Amino acid sequence: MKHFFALFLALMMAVTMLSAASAETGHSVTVAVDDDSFTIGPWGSAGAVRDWTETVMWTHLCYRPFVGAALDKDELQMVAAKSVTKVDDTTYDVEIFDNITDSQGNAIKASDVVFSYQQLASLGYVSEIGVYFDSAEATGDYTLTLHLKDGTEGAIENVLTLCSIASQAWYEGASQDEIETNPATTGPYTVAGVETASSITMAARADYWKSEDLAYVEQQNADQIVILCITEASMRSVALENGEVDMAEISANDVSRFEGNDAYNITNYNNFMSQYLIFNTSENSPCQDENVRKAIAYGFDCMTMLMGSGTTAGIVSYDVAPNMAPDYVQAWDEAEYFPWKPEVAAQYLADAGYQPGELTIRILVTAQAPQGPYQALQAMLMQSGINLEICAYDRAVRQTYQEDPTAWDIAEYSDSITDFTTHFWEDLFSEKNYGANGTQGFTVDPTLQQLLAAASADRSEENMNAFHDYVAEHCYMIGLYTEIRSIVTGSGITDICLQKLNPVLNAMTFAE
Amino acid sequence: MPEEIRNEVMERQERSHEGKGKGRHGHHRHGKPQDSVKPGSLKYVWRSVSHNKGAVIGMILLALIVVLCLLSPIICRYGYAEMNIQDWYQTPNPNHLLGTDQMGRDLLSRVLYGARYTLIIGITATAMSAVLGILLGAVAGYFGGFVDSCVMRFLDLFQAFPTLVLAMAFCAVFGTGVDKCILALGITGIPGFARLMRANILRIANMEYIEAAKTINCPTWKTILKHIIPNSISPVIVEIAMTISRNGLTSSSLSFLGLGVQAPKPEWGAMLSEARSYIRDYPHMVIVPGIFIVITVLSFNLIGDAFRDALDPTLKD
Amino acid sequence: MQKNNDKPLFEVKNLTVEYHSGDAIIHAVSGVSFDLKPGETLGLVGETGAGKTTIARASLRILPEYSVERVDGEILYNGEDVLKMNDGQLRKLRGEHISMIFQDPMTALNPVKTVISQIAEGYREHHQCSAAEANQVAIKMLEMVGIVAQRANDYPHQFSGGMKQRVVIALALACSPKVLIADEPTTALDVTIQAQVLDLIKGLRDELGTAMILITHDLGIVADVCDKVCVIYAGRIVESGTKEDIFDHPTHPYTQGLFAALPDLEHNVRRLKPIEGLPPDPSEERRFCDFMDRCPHRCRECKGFDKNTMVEVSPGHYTRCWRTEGKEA
Amino acid sequence: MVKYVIKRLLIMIPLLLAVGIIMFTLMNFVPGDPAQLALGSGVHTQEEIELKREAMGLNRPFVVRLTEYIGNIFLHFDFGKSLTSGTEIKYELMSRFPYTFYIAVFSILLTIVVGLPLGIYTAVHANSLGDKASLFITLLFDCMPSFWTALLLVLLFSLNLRWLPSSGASTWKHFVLPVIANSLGGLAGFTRQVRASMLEVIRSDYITTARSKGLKEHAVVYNHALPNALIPILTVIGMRFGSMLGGATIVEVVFSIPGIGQYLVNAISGRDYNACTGGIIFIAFTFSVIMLLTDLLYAWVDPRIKAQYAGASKRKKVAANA
Repeated sequence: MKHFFALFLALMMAVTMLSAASAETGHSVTVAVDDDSFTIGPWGSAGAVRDWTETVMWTHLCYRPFVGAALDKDELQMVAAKSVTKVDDTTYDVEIFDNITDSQGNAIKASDVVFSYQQLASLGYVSEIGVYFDSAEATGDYTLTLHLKDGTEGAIENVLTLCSIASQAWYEGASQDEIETNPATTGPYTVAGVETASSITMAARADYWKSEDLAYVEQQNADQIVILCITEASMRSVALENGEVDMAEISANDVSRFEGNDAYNITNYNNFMSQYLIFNTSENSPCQDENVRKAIAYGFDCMTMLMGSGTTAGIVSYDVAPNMAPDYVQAWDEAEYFPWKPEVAAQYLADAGYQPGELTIRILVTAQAPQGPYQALQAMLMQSGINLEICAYDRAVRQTYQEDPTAWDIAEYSDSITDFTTHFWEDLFSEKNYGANGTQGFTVDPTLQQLLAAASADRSEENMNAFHDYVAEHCYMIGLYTEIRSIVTGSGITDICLQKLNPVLNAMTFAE
Repeated sequence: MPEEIRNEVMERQERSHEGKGKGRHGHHRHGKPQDSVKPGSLKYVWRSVSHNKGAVIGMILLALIVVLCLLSPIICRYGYAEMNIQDWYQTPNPNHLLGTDQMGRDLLSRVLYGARYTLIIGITATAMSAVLGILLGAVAGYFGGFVDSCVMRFLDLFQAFPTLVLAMAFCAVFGTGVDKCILALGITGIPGFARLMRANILRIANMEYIEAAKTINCPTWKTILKHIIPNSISPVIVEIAMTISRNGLTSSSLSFLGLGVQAPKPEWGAMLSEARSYIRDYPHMVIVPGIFIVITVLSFNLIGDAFRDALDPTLKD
Repeated sequence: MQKNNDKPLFEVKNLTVEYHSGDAIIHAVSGVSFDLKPGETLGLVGETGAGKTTIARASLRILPEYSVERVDGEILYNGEDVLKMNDGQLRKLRGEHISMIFQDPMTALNPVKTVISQIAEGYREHHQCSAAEANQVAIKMLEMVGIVAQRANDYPHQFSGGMKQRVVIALALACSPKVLIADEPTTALDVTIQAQVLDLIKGLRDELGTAMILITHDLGIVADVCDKVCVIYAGRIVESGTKEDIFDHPTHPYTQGLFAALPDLEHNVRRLKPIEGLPPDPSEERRFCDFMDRCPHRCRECKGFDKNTMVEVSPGHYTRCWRTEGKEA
Repeated sequence: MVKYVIKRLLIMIPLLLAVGIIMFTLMNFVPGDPAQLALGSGVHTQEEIELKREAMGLNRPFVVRLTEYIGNIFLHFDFGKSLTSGTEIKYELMSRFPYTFYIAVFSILLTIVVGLPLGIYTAVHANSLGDKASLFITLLFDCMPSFWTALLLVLLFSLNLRWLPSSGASTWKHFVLPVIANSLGGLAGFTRQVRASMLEVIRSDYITTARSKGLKEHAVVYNHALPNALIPILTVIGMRFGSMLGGATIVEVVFSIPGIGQYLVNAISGRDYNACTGGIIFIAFTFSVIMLLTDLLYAWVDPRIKAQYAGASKRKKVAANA
């Protein structure tokens, strides 16, 4: 019995070793990523691995090179789509190339594109598709029409760029195992090997259907790309240092080890989530009183708060939204935006009628996030006589408590900006999203909603300023900072072609 | 049948309190004729424990930590949450005896203040699981039959869940924080005590003095409380010491997964997991809480071992 | 057996054994001496805790080292001192020259090994032979002790107490040792089985000519089996001599007390006369005769008597008491 | 014997059923909405969340989902799809189980290879210097939190000495450090249990009988004492191996090995009801199977127990031809 057991184990070991394919000639890149629950099928739930690999493995109609790129300004790059013509606000005709094939030789027709969109809509992985995409039908072998639910700005850009295209015949015939380990990829790379939740090996497709004027996402600079999932931050820097990995996302406090060392290049980029502070203006919280909100706002400094997580890499926000979208008014950055003035804070606290040390404020945060910043905030507010009680909850529990006005006074949250600042504002303030509660901070204020509607209608500087000043004056919410994250690469890689906050792995350039 | 053997063996193994006595004479100390002290009674256990060098070391270490913890507000110049950013990441120096962390907070005061969390969590969680476990075990052992198999199946059920997963699910339900951590550890500790008590009950239940109590129709709950539990308390002491040390470790693993005690409170496990990303540049931030955890858990283990040796005649020579 | 006077096969000279328990020292055996001639049977009689088993285990050096404090004196087997033997010699001695039957058959056999393997193992240790051959010998031994060959592959738990004791005997006599030490072989058995086992032991002893030391507290067994007798009290031999000397002229008060405690068919006595008091505490040093506080005849002379000497009452009959006129029991 | 195994397997079903129902119910009444979590961090409109809930089938009443999910597992052996990633749970568990299995098997082997001889040595030489020293050292490892030992091992072997890779799970080299980290902690407990059961056996009468037969000390300890001490040791090995098959979460997180422990932890924090329940039932199943195997091993080790297994059938046979 014992010998059989040992034999069985040795066999299992041999099988796994073979599957890590040996690198061919040319460049091979090994990348460490902080995510371990990824799926490599055409459509799957969002995650770091999917963000970095979906465009590499699956072709999309178009590609958006930068935040806010617009179709009508023809800033979108055409990938699978040959041309996109607007019929009216909610219908678009799309013509696709006629020579698209996937790695297993299945031809891709308009019907496959329609199938892909319907499949993604039903699975519900990408929220923008769910909100904007209505339906699609093939009007010819290589032509189809897309129908949107409403014509709001940015809708068509989202729909065109967020759905992977796969062959219907292949997808319906493939088993779960095949989809997850050996999919028929339509993008420039195919899957050479997968170990679930541990690594993916992608190899450049010799038979890629497009040869000239390739979009960024269609480059094949590296022959092989290996993605390794290493969730523990310190392990990623160890793997980078002992050469197991060529590129890795390094946590803020480890970056100093690679600075000034010419064996490594560091590329910094803004975290796509920006942090902001919400005040609970409902009647069951002391923050209903504007003086209290202002006392808190002037009672701390964002940069010191960021230093709580052991780094100074971050951009302080001068508005609730980060300075990333085209409609952001640069003037805000010069103006004074809630600096750290303990005496002003003390004055506001007195106006609100509280003795120093009398007021206790509860802040709602996520337990899994680094707790340093909140402890820094707590220490600073204590100097201004405000006691801060940190209520850290498990990610899911925190989301439910966020909707309960009696559970917290202030809350630190984050959101990402995909195209325009007004969309960021709408996420936080628009009554459309919060119904009777008004805004995320339970503020029912009609003028706020008017100013928001005006600003998002035309995005003129005047309206944007009006909304910005109104929010700052009433201190409903204040922007904190946007962390700067860094990707460190070995000396072999010169530029990681950072597009829209995610590196395009196949468009990397190598030092000769 | 085999499960019975497995259960019986498991309790005997962990606590190895082997009442095999074989009718030895009373044990004589220093040649002076002593009233023969019944092995297993507390006085006897205490005398033999105080002879065990390991236990003495353990107790001294523990006392030292508790004293330091109580004196911490006096000896440390800085509050445990007092942040001064300009002297962050300092290695141990005369100003900050054990150095500072990434927020410039004094590690010495944090570690000493933090001692109370590990001790409180360890002790209260163990006390809770001990009380509930003992009652459950006593009831199961004493009544036997249907009640017994129900309780045993329930314990098997508990056994199927890995402890960490159970604690996690628990923290997910009730949220994180010191009290939730105590509840989580307390409940996951119950099966250990229940099995132990049940085994003891089965061993003692058929002793004569239990039948005697029954004959003078003393009520069942009185029999359990006055006769059975006191007599099987000594092996429980071993389990208590061992569980306290195990809880110290589990609570640090919980903090590693982001649950358990939350950040500003300087619980050692949380400090350790928070500082783990600085392990290479500022190792002192990891080593300081680590060493304190090891010392505390070690002293509980040593004391537990001493009690075990004291209680098990076969190990004595 | 007739009294032969060739060289003694097995001799114990001034054996002293002390255990330690915690800090106290237990004087289990103090200065015991006796000898055994080939084919002779010696009975060691005494209450529990008098040190009988310690003497038996000392002679095979299987005392539990974790609790032995000191072992002095000599145990000579064919002139060689067992206490001085190195491991190799000791292993050669055990089983082949001296072997032992243990008191409690329930725990004497390894529960997880078949009966035949435990016997064959002992035989193969001393005779370089194949497993099959050893099994043959084992089966023969089992048949000698009255166990059918088919049951050879059974496990100890499938045998009754009496049958297990038979296996233990077969195991002890597998290599036909010169000296057999039987430590209360029948105490754990009920009376009917006792008689069978005793006859078996006597039969085998006569057939193989083994010398035997029989340890018991049952005077009936001594009368039935032994040639010479030593009465032991608190680790010392208080009276030794041939069976006839001891049974007909018990001189030491303790021996007399033993006989007085026996129910006697002639007199219908309502209550038996027990020996008052309890055996002395072994960890205590006593200057005078150990039996003094329980002896009905204690008097001043007892204090003068040197308890390390023995008085010869008649040739070969010694007693550790100054009173030698030994009146009838 | 076979009848006994069948009986044990039948008993397992209600246990697994109960485990599944409890976990599903527990997870359902835990605060937190899987739909919102699945959408990832950031602000999402109520409408988006509603869409996602429907896609996940969460709008159906709890009882319907419970009976459907548990029914699928026990009737069609279909573990259903994970709420968050949509992949087959059975597929996920099966692809992660080999990693957890490797770690568990090699950790147990390491514990046995080091713990058993150490336990026997400390038992045979009880209270000698070696005994006290080895107990102290293993105790020291026992007291260190496992992620601390894991990190120290990586710094030493992977970074400074560059002998072993730091994380990942592709070649056997990747498994050396995790296995050591995983089994180091339990070594003290195991050695002490081996020591205790050996001590108990070494002082029993049949060992003295074995010595009186003139056997070599080595033979006495390994052929006579060890087989009898095996039962308690087997129990400990069975329990430890069973719980290790539930995944060594901490080691898996530190070394990024995609084991079942990590899958379950992510499932719980992501409120993936199906994955949690499926995972727990799988772990409970493997745990019960290991317990059954340990009980069967008893028979191989101790004839008295084998008799109890066969007892029923033999009695029938005897009755038949009486």
